[in-house]
Amino acid sequence: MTLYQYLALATLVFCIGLFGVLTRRNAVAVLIAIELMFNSVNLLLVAFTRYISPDGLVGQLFAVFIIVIAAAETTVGMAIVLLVYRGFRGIQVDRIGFLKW
Amino acid sequence: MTGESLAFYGLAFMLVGASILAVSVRNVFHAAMYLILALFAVAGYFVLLNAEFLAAVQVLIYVGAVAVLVIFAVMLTTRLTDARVRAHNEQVGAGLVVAVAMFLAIVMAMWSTSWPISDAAPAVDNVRTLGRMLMTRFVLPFEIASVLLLAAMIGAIVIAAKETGPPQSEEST
Amino acid sequence: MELAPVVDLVRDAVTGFLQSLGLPAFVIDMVLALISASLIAGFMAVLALAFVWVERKVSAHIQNRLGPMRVGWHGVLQTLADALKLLQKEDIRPAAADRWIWWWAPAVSFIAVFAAFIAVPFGEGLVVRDFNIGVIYIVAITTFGVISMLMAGWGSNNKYSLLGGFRSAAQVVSYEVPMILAILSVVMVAGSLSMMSIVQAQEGTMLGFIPNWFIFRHFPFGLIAFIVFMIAGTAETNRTPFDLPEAESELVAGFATEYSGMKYAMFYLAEYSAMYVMAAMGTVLFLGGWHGPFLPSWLWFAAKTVLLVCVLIWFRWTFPRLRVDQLMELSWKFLIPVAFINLLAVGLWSVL
Amino acid sequence: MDISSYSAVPIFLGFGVLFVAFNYFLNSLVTRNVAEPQKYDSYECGEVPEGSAQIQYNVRYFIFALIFVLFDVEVIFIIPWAVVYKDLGMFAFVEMVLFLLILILGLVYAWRKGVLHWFTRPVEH
Repeated sequence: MTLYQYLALATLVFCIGLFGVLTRRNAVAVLIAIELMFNSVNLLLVAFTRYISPDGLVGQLFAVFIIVIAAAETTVGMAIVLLVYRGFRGIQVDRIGFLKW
Repeated sequence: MTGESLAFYGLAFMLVGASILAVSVRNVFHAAMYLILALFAVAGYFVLLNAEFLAAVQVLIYVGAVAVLVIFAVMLTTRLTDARVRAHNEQVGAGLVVAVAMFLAIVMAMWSTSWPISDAAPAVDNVRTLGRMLMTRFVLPFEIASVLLLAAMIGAIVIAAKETGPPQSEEST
Repeated sequence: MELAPVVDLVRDAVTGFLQSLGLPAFVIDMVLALISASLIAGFMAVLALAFVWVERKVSAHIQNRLGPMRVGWHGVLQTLADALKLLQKEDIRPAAADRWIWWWAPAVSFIAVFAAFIAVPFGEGLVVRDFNIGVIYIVAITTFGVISMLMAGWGSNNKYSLLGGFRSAAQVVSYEVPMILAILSVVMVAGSLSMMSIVQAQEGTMLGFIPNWFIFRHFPFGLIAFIVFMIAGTAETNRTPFDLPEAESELVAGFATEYSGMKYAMFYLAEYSAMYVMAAMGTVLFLGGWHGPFLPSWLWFAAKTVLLVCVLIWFRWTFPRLRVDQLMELSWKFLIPVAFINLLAVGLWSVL
Repeated sequence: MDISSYSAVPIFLGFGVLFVAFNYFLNSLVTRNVAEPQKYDSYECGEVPEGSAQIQYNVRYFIFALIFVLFDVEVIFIIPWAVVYKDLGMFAFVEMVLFLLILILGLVYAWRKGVLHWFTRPVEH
């Protein structure tokens, strides 16, 4: 399995996540799509570690840090979604615009 | 060898299929289920790429904690009227074009560069090397990560524990 | 009489036979894995039947009654009769249920425990695959049990199961942190995650007669880690005093309210097998796996695991059920601080 | 133990699915379904079920899930440290003490904020 196949696969999953972020209306579904993008980046990093520097595992360590930060980001994101839901009784992303005025 | 290519294409089908469904299916709980399937496929890839500690971390954190959080959020924020609400906004066409364009651009860029592929043998016991690296070379990011986790915890608690609006009707449960 | 050479003999015979058929290497690998999978599935089924019987007899004698006596000698075939009864029960799917999630929830809970059996040893050299991330592989795979509880709760679209699913997920989730911390205080001394090398690290004796098990090493801290592990393990497998989600008095059957027949039996099978996996992990981590004087290794391992299972059963019939807030506070306000301090203490001990 | 030893995991997962499907098939073979409308209502201890089950539940479960994610992530950092702890000297211990102190601060904050308490509303400071 050459590196190029992993590159194509990771980019495909990244673009599927991007499509999800752009088109979903439910805030939780947008966060799910963001999770997909994080995972595609992790996949790419581990593929690079495996094919380019198998002994120095810097890529894998980077992926661990990305997992940690993605988990923290999702936690805060979910807390915000909950606060918006409680105040606004709905989490349709395109209808939550009360910061505008 | 055919074992690895069989595993690669099997996991590819599972990952791409699960992520397409996670993004397109209307019911958000089903989307969370497909997300878990996609996360498990990525953990399978980590094993294929000799990163077994990362595969265990991926399953432990993403499937064990983040997916549970997503499901809790879905349970708390789904209302009966959501069934008739449109799941996708009106820019589906534009989103598709942007995603495909992004995919082509990145893949062309990646495939045109020549990567310095090295055929050194992959490290066998990567937990030990990761631990040693984490403790010696990457101590600063390690400590900063703990500060970041502390900030995320305080932030999440301040946001989530704030009781605004009328007291919840289900205070009894 | 060790079992490991027998197993190796059988394995070489099978590989020899398959090679004669000219199959490629990885197909032989798969066939061997399939054979071990079917053996383990059979073992799990028999195990669950045996443990249900042991539980009913032990609980009976604790409450000084006799327990099942009629079906077979001392009710041995009672659980088999129950299993057959469950088999022929009609499988009712509530109309309001979410078809696929409701269908998959018991399957996921069974598969989570079944896949954990890969890394669980049964004796010296008797393990399906010894991963070098053995311990966290088991913990990681069993977190799918939490997902199956939430699926069962949400899929059956019933107030009781939704609340039961919420509560058992929140409980299992909050007891996972102290469990991993207790495991890590052992891994720190053993220096590896693979189950085999953890058991090897407990070889020999210290001070003459005390066996070198982790429960005795670094005297107070090994014991504290064992106690934290047992409490967290009981909560992980949703057993009393932590089985509030399935408390008969409160939530009918918790997340399994809308299940009947074979699907309910699947949850039951998953719970008892998870209890065995938890007891086997306790044996490997704290009670020296298969180390012991005269008896063969697999007998020692089986004896210690059954002992831990009986302790879990004994817990069930002596402790009262905890309230929800006591249950959560016990983990966050007591177990986690104790596990942290214990981790640092073991660290300090091996540095000084 | 190279990666080919992990080939057992998908085989066990597949076998598990087959085993469960076989049991369900066995069950459907033996039973006969008597269609009875009341049978398919959701179970409310015998009363007629009213209202949908998806009413919102209190936010307490959610806060515990939040704190759990952050503590689970922190435990992930401790695993590689625990594995190599024997070979590293005193400095690894000091690093980990610093790491844990910062995070125990988070636990103390959650404790003082009353978020860990189950029933009462979080006390506002």
